[in-house]
Amino acid sequence: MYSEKVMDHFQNPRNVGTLPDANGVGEVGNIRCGDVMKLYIKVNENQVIEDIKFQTFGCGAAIATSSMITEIVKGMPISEAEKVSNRQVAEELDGLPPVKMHCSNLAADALKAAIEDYRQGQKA
Amino acid sequence: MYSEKVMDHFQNPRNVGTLPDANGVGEVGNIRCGDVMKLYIKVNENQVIEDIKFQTFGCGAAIATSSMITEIVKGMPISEAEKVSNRQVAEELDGLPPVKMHCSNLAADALKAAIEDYRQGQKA
Amino acid sequence: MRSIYLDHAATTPMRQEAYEAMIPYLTEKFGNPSSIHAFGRAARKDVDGARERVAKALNAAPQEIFFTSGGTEADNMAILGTAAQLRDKGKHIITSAVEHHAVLHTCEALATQGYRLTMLPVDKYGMVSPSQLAKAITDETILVSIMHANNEVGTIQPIRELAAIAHERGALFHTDAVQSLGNIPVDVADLQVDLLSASAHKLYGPKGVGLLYVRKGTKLGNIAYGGAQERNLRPGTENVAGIMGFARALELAAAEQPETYEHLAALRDKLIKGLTSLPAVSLNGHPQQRLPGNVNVSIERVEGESLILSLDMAGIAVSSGSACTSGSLEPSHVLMAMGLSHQKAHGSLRFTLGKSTSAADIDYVLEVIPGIIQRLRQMSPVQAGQE
Amino acid sequence: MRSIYLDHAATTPMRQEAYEAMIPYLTEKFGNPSSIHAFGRAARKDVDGARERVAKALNAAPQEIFFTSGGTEADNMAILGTAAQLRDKGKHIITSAVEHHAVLHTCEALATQGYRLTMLPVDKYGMVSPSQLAKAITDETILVSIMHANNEVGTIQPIRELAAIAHERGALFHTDAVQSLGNIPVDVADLQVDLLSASAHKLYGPKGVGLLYVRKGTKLGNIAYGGAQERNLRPGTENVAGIMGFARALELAAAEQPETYEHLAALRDKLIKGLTSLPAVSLNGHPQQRLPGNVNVSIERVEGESLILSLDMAGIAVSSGSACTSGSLEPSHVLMAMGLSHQKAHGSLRFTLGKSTSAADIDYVLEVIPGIIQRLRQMSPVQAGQE
Ligand SMILES: Cc1ncc(COP(=O)(O)O)c(C=O)c1O
Ligand SMILES: Cc1ncc(COP(=O)(O)O)c(C=O)c1O
Repeated sequence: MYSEKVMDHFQNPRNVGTLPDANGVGEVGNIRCGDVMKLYIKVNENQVIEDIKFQTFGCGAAIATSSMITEIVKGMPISEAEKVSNRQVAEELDGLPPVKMHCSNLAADALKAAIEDYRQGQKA
Repeated sequence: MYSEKVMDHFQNPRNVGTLPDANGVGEVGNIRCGDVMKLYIKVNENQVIEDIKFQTFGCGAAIATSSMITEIVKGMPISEAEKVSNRQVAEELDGLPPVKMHCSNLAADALKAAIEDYRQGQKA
Repeated sequence: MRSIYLDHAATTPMRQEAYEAMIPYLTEKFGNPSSIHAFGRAARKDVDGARERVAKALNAAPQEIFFTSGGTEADNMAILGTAAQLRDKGKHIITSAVEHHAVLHTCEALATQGYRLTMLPVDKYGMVSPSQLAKAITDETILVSIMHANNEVGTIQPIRELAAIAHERGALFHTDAVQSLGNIPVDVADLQVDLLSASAHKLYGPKGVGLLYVRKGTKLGNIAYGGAQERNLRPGTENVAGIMGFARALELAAAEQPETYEHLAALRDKLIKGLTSLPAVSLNGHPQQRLPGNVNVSIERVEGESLILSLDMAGIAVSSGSACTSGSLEPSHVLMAMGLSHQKAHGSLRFTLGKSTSAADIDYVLEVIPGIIQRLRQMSPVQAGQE
Repeated sequence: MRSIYLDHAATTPMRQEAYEAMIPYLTEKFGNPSSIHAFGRAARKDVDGARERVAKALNAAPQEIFFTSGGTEADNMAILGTAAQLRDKGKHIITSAVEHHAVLHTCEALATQGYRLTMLPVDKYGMVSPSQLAKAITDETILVSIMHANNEVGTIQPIRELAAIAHERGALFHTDAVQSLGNIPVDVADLQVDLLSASAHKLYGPKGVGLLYVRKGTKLGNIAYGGAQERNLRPGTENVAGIMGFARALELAAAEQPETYEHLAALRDKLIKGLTSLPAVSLNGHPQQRLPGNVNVSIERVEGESLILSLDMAGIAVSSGSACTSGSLEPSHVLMAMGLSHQKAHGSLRFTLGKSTSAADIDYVLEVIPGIIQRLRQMSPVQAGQE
């Protein structure tokens, strides 16, 4: 069902937890649908994602995509990071089962929400 | 499917053939339905079936019932022979498969037709 | 690594006796039972013998047993066949909200074809109430279909009482006994049902074969057309090997049922006790009226599929009512009908025990599951108490 | 005593490779393909692999293959499924007078439900004529269902031509390839059919499993409801062992088909020559467009069942189109549609040869049959030439 890479990220998720000094937080999904993802980012003065953590309630795909996106974007400028798509995350994981492509593949949306939250914070 | 007795009568039918000196002949069935039975009887002055032969085009049940009735009624007064029913013939054969009970179980009818033919001949 | 199969409600391993009963029919005894030569007659004789043994196990007559390709086909034949046969008598059908999809989706299909469908609710234990049935039933009701035991939460329905209500109003009563057969007594005379579905692969027999019991005098319309097999009700060359394996598995399951019950219920209770003593873990389904091998719990703040995967990596095979296990967005209709929150439904876990399950297996589950729950909870953004 | 099986159109003995392909799934690999744990994933992977291999053998795509419980179910799904799906487009269905009951009775059932049915006649060889189809087809026609090769007389229909006519008028084309597969080339791209039925037990695979090929883009209504198996079209836990045995049997049958053809056709021609040189014995079916293993003759003045029984006692298993073999009063609808007299239809005998048939078997048949015919003719009151 899942690729080895998905199973690896599910089993050994990278960057799990919260960031007390986060300056951007994004939450997507809905417990009704069985998937909730929360991403915490710390963006530095160079607009680079210096640190990132996630918390996810969800299936194997939800956990693995969350973990994967933290790896992809850690150290990346937010201007680049916000271009990462859900599809790209899935590809980095060597694909996801078709039924999982839409419902559990929300990590890029969570990141966009976190970046948006960061930008709102900067404005204030 | 068929009892051993049916198979025995099918394999070794008793009294097959025609009777050149028959004084009663009965034919029942229809080639459309796949069963034609012809019974030849020789009734003596005591109204006893002295000899009997059959010819049958039909399935195993048709052949076995034909053979069986010749055994049952040979040497029997026609007054008794005409009371033999198709069901009795089937019972003597240790039963017939349900689907065969009506279509291929015509031997008693053939006998009745032969006795009727004999009586008609006597009247003339 | 250990490998512990606790998903017997999904399917069971074939028992050796059933496998051995099939072998001749997968090798030299290959005749078509409809053929009249020796090869065919041998097959016919053995299928007839299997039918007799199966009938005996259910306390039915051989002519009341119709072999099918599984539980799903039996359910479809019962429901669609009754609807077709009795459409002039009435167009109302009653079922429950916790049926297997083979019943539920079939009833829903009829609802799009001019039949009226009442779906009886269940209480928090998944129980259908006879008084609700009595209220819902009308003279237009042609069929009541309520499962004997639920495949997800194991709740056993009061079939005899429900069937009596149906019969009082002249409706037929069907029960899906796919999960109960072999685990609790199933006797058609005792249950007083008109139609009963079963499936071989749930009782240590082969996949792809089942049966519909049809009480003498009950007429069904056809849902498929072809040869005259199974008394014109279920056309197609018989799955002879499957039927032979089914008959062997069923006669053994029926004979061993009391002993199976004892064995499973003891382990079930041990597992329930261990799981529900963990924090925020609660039992789903009826505490007493329950299949002996079924343990269904909700584990708060954790999603079912990730629990399954984690247990799988520890060598334990289980299932869940999580939406993510079915590819839909909605979790189990059974758990939702019982009034569970979305969170509890998504975090449900079903252990179904079988003949080979041992106390050591249960101990192992109870040993590894706390760590798995803890790990996933630490990852979860969901707060305790969140709905 | 010798035992010669010449009824391969009724069913075939399982080949060893197919049996061996099933064993793991009747023993340790028992998982339900819908389960997401390791047991389930292993089963899913193997069923997917089987689907790929089957697709390849038919020159189809894996998503176009739907496993069923046999040829009958596949025929029902194709016909009832098309009718349900396209009822708003039109209600005219065309089939032929020589179809298997799985097609014929299904079409007749639709005829009682407001569909209009045209049954194309056949010529004396059992052939459907494309020009007759062209005349019968209308814009209301939603489905044309014509079998690839006939199970009784072996006549092979011009499927490509017939399908082209159907497509020209926007109708779907279904073919029942249960008898042709393995014996003559069956390539869905070449035949240009939209729907094709097959059954494992006719090609040395297990009973109780078949398939429906559904061309990509063709939508069918459901004829049964339940789980999401087989892409929601055919619910019920998969007969995993059966599917594995089927896939193995089919890929081998497809690979060996040219060689099988040669082997069978030579023996068939030898048997035809020997039988038709006997007095008042005539061949039924097409002299050239004929399955390689099929020999169907009428033996005048003798009834088929008694021929079968007599041959059976000599160790030879065959079948007949006699009414007495089916428990009805009417002999084979196929032979009657071909214009045979009742007598010839009742006196028909079908020999269907298989992989293991040898020239010595044919010699033996030709050695014993004259005596049998003579014995039964001597018993027969029917005159030569009587209709
Ligand atoms: C032409 C044809 N179609 C359909 C069937 C039905 O197949 P099954 O027996 O697998 O249901 C058969 C054989 O019985 C057949 O010969
Ligand atoms: C209660 C119930 N009914 C019906 C079925 C369907 O049986 P099958 O898979 O044999 O079609 C199942 C199992 O899948 C079940 O648990």
